[in-house]
Amino acid sequence: MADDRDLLPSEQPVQLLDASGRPVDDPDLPFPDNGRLLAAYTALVVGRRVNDQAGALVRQGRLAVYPSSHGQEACQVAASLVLGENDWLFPTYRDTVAVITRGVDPVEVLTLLKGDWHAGYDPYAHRVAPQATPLATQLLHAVGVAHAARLRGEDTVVMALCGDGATSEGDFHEALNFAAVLKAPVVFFIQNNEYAISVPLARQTAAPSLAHKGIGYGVNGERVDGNDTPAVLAVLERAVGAARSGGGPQLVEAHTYRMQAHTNADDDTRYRSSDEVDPWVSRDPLVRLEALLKRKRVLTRARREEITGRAEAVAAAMREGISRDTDPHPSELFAHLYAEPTPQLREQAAVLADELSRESD
Amino acid sequence: MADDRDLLPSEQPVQLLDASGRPVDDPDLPFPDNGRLLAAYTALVVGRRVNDQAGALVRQGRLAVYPSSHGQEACQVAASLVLGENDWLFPTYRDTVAVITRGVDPVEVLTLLKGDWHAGYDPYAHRVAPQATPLATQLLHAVGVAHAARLRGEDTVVMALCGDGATSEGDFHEALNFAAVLKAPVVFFIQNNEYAISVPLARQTAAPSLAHKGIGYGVNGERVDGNDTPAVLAVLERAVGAARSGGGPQLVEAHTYRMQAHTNADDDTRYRSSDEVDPWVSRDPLVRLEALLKRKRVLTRARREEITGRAEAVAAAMREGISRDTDPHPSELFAHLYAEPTPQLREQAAVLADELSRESD
Amino acid sequence: MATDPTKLTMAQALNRALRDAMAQDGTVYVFGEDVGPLGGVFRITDGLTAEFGEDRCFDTPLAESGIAGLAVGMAMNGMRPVIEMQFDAFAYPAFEQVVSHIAKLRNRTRGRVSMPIVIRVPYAGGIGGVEHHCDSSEAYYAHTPGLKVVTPATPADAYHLLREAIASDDPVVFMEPKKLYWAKEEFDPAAPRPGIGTAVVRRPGTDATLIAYGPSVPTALEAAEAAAQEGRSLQVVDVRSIVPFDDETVCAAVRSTGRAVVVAEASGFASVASEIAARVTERCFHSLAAPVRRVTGFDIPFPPPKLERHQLPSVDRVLDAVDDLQWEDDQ
Amino acid sequence: MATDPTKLTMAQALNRALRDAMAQDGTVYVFGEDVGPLGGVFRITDGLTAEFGEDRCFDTPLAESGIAGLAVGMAMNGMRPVIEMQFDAFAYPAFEQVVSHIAKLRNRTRGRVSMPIVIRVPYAGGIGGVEHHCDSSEAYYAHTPGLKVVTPATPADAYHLLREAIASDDPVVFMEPKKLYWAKEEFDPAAPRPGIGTAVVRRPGTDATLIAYGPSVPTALEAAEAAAQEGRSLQVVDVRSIVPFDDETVCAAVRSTGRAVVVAEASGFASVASEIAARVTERCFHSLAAPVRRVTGFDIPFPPPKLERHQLPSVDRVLDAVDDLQWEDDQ
Ligand SMILES: Cc1ncc(C[n+]2csc(CCOP(=O)(O)OP(=O)(O)O)c2C)c(N)n1
Ligand SMILES: Cc1ncc(C[n+]2csc(CCOP(=O)(O)OP(=O)(O)O)c2C)c(N)n1
Ligand SMILES: [Mg+2]
Ligand SMILES: [Mg+2]
Repeated sequence: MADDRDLLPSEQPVQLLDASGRPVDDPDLPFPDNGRLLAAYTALVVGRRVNDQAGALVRQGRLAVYPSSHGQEACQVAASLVLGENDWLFPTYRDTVAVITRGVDPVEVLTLLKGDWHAGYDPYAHRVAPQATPLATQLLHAVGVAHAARLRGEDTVVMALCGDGATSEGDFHEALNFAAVLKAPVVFFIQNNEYAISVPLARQTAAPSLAHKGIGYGVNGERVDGNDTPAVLAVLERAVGAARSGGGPQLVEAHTYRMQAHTNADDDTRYRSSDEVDPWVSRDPLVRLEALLKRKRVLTRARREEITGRAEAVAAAMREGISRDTDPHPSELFAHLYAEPTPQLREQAAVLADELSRESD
Repeated sequence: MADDRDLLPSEQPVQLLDASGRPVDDPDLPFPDNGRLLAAYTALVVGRRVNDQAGALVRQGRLAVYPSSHGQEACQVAASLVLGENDWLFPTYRDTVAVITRGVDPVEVLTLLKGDWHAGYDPYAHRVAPQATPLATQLLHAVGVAHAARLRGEDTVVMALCGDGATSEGDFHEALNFAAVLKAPVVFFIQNNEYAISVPLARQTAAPSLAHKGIGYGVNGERVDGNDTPAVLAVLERAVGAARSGGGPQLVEAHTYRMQAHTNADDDTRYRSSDEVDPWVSRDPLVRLEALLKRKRVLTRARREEITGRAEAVAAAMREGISRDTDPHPSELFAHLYAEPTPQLREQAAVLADELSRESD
Repeated sequence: MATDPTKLTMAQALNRALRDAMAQDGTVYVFGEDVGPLGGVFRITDGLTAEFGEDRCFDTPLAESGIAGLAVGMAMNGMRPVIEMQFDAFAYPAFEQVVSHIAKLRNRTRGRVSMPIVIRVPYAGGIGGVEHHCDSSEAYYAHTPGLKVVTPATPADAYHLLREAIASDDPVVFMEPKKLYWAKEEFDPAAPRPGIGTAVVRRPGTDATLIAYGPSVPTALEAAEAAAQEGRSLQVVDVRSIVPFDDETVCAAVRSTGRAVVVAEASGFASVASEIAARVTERCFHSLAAPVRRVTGFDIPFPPPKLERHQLPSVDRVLDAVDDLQWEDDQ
Repeated sequence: MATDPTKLTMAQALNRALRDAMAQDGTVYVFGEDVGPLGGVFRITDGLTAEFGEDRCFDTPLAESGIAGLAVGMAMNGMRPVIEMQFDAFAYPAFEQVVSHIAKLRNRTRGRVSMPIVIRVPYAGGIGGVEHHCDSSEAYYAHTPGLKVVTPATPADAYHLLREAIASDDPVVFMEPKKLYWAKEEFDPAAPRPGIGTAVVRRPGTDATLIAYGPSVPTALEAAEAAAQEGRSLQVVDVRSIVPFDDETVCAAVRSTGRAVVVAEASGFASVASEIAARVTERCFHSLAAPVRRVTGFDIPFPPPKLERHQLPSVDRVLDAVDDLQWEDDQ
């Protein structure tokens, strides 16, 4: 067996932007073109607005809870923008912005947190799996989707998302290994935001980096500055290309930071200080990309207004959609479990229907 | 974070003996002294005899089945010899020779395969955990034992064994990660014998080597020629020392080969040819160590006879012990489940006792 | 493959079902541990890789959660995976994938994503197996809404139920009684085919009903035979489909005799046998001359080989339970 | 910690039990996900790291099989681990460790290795939780020989049962009804202490017996209150200890009324409720005027928040079941 040290990630996370938004040259990595950057910027602005709006809806009691990706939007947006129409996205509960960037209606996405049903959108419509809650389990599903596509000779790539905490689960390991052995075209994309609820990365792993896990499966590992939109785009694009062209699975770790509490139900002052959070404010992906686009003179005032307007429209539609009363009908409880309800479920549905008819009497 | 490439294993498995049993110099690794080598040789001869005897007992119908470590005895023996009295061994079903090398009576070990009970020996007597069947699960137990010892300030090291196939299980991953984060003094020792029942290594992993998995946990990985007794002794000794002195967990992969079928119930002609097996015959650890000891003139004819005699005595005691009728009493079924049997178990025990008394009428 | 076309073992019947399903439907994929060239440790997948190629029947890395999770993804993407768990207790690592995904995905997505997966689980004892190789784990699955759970007792049922399971758009946990793998029986492909969800009366009888499934069906039949010698006529119902349960057939049977014993090998507490006893009682209370008795495994881990006979429902234990059913002549 | 020493929530009672046990016994170790500085997502471990140090109460990496497996090893080596599974459904990855090791090790080793482990599982619904956060998973554990399974319904029971569980030399799955975490109640440390294995009659009554546990106990009590208004006297038994089960108390209660309804939130099929119905019927058949009825969750995955009320046993549903118990005045 070869030693394959080239499977190891770079010593530092890849950057294409410095702290002030100035481009950094990387001989190996083409800088995304302006069209791509503008699309990403638009999605970033919309994504940030969606995060804020969802937070507000929680405060108003319209949503039960919301895990915000504030500060991680570069990762969210890039994960979707690098995919083609026939590719698949496998998101977690925190990846709402990635899901809507792929075209899913935010109101459908938030069905779960509104409490109407579990998964709210049609996974086949945009090839986006239901957002996964049981950690790391979805990574295996991603491998299965990719393997099935490969068996049929399709050139589908699957983008499978997870957090730093989820890498500790056995399913992370099994997914990486299955993908590598089956040469399944999956890009495993870890958003390392330094926390799993209250648990910091140092209590999660002693590895040099999470991308160093790749070599143990024979999988190429990469690290990227997760708040550097051009870099995330370029690194993920390269990974998707490698997976599509038969290079097997790829592992990418983005270094980013969870700017807010785990969800609105969490109290992060119990386990981290603002001293730790503050420095990350200046690394905001939105600010950095905006600085670049201004420097490149691609972001005119008119365009900016147009984008902000679009974000406001999305937020308004969210407000409107989430506030709409859409109480699901109790008969749904029995409708979807099996293709054909069992006799037992028919009986039970009848019991409930009878109760409800008596209630409404 | 550092890049920590020094956590990667050497490009080739460490050897201290060449194919013909001639010592190879390794500047980093002290060659085991003659006393150690003789002890290992003795254990190897006994171990081989135990493997053969157990196989014979299966053929005679005295044991249900036996997973032989024929050809892997260097690993088995070294795993135990490098441990101190207060250390722990966590073996699998295939590690009978490691268990007896630690001093457990072979007859007690074979209780399981004789069908009398599940685990046949007292785990505390020699600090040997019950042989584990559910793959990789025992690795976590090993971490727990090590962590508890460390919390009490003891300098116990735990040797945790598994096969190449078991590295694919989620529990392997969780054990390595927990150990690394907790800095638990565990040596994870993989006997890579190229097969998991019928599945060859290439379908198990695409990694450059199994030892390359270490770096993904921040754990030092090593590879050793598993049929080279001095090398396995030296590498494991170094790993135990590192773990004992606060270096955290260590990962060692031995490259060896399963010379026989998975168990006597398996038919390995279905999935491998003798062309593949044959070359390994000349790499037999026993033959190689014997050649070395002869060359060093440590193995006199008298000593050899003494050792063979000891092995025969062990085999005779096995035959005698396994053939002895030791039918367990049915009341045991209810005796050990809880510290205090539940009322339900008491009732059920009474039902069975009543049945049996009627049977014997 | 079968030397005598009219007699087959259950193992051969299962193998034939897989082969026929794979030949008929190109989306059926078989995978798991050692199911490829080896043909599985019980040889149920024997010859499939040779016949259908390495893509259609393949060995995975050794990880059960991985196998189940891979099946979820392949099912999402148009395939019908048939996966093998090597032994009952080795399916436990896959428990989260089975309970939180395989069982729930269709419901979670309002029916948009279906999970046509068959999980084959060789189960139960009677083969002298060591620990972790003889668990009766059907209750875990039967208690989990969204799964179907079936278990054949004859080669013919094995064949037809496996074909039905593979054709089902919903996940089926297919529990294979190991100790019946090698029993040969007439196999008439033209005989009436059981559907999932149907129980069958295996033996008519008028005095009491034995309700059994999987490995306990032969025991129930033997007990009925022995009782007949003593002049007592026992009816035997083979449940066959645990979920969905055939209340109609089972309750009609019990009502016809007024007495019932449930026979199952699994530990009794909170088991499928508990469910059967409870639901039969709820539905047939006024037809019952005596409480429904359960003959099950004790509430202990499966015993070592030398003691396993004490755990398995025996003919004597079934007859003892029948004797307990408050017969008039006792009173 | 409690502002009013005579009133405590169940969450506070559990916290106090952990604190008292850790203070008394230096081998008690608490670990799991977020149980350290955060104090657990339900704050049950609040303040323990501060008070006892990072060794005694610590956050693990995020892996439930790892947590359970670590507990096995620590228990083998002299510790008494108390582990937290963050939510019911997130205990499933630990299933193999729980079933194949924690439950079996004592038995496997003929009593040489004991497993004094407490597995705390916040469970069930009633809190508007989203999918995977509201499973009632007690049947999986109750069906597994070698585990004890308890579930408190009051702060006092929560305190005492958790102390007993920690003191137990056998593994205890400690199921905490999430929706009762925040209910305050009188807490009298001098009151009689429940032992594991004892049920309790929470309310006397003569017409029928409601048998409930955990989250369903308040529902049963409310139902009894409502029935009393209508002149029907319902007795309420809190099972409290599912394994071992207190046949004596439960059966005495049922015999005293001749009618029984089992109330439990979990899906009914092959559940703890099935077991209770089956065993009560077996033991009290001739005292029963009607079949034992079960009021349980439907056989569906736990519903989304807006529909959860339909899944939870309600007072009305309990009263409907009571009405069904074939009262003479119906006939
Ligand atoms: C199997 C499982 N265990 C526990 C949880 C509870 N839980 C939800 S999110 C979370 C932290 C996840 O951290 P990370 O993977 O880093 O993702 P992040 O939330 O930071 O995006 C935990 C423990 C879960 N959802 N699934
Ligand atoms: C969780 C689990 N799954 C499956 C098995 C069945 N099984 C027993 S041994 C074995 C192969 C193990 O291979 P490896 O780890 O390489 O060890 P070896 O037998 O070669 O020593 C399998 C699949 C098991 N014991 N446990
Ligand atoms: Mg995180
Ligand atoms: Mg092997």
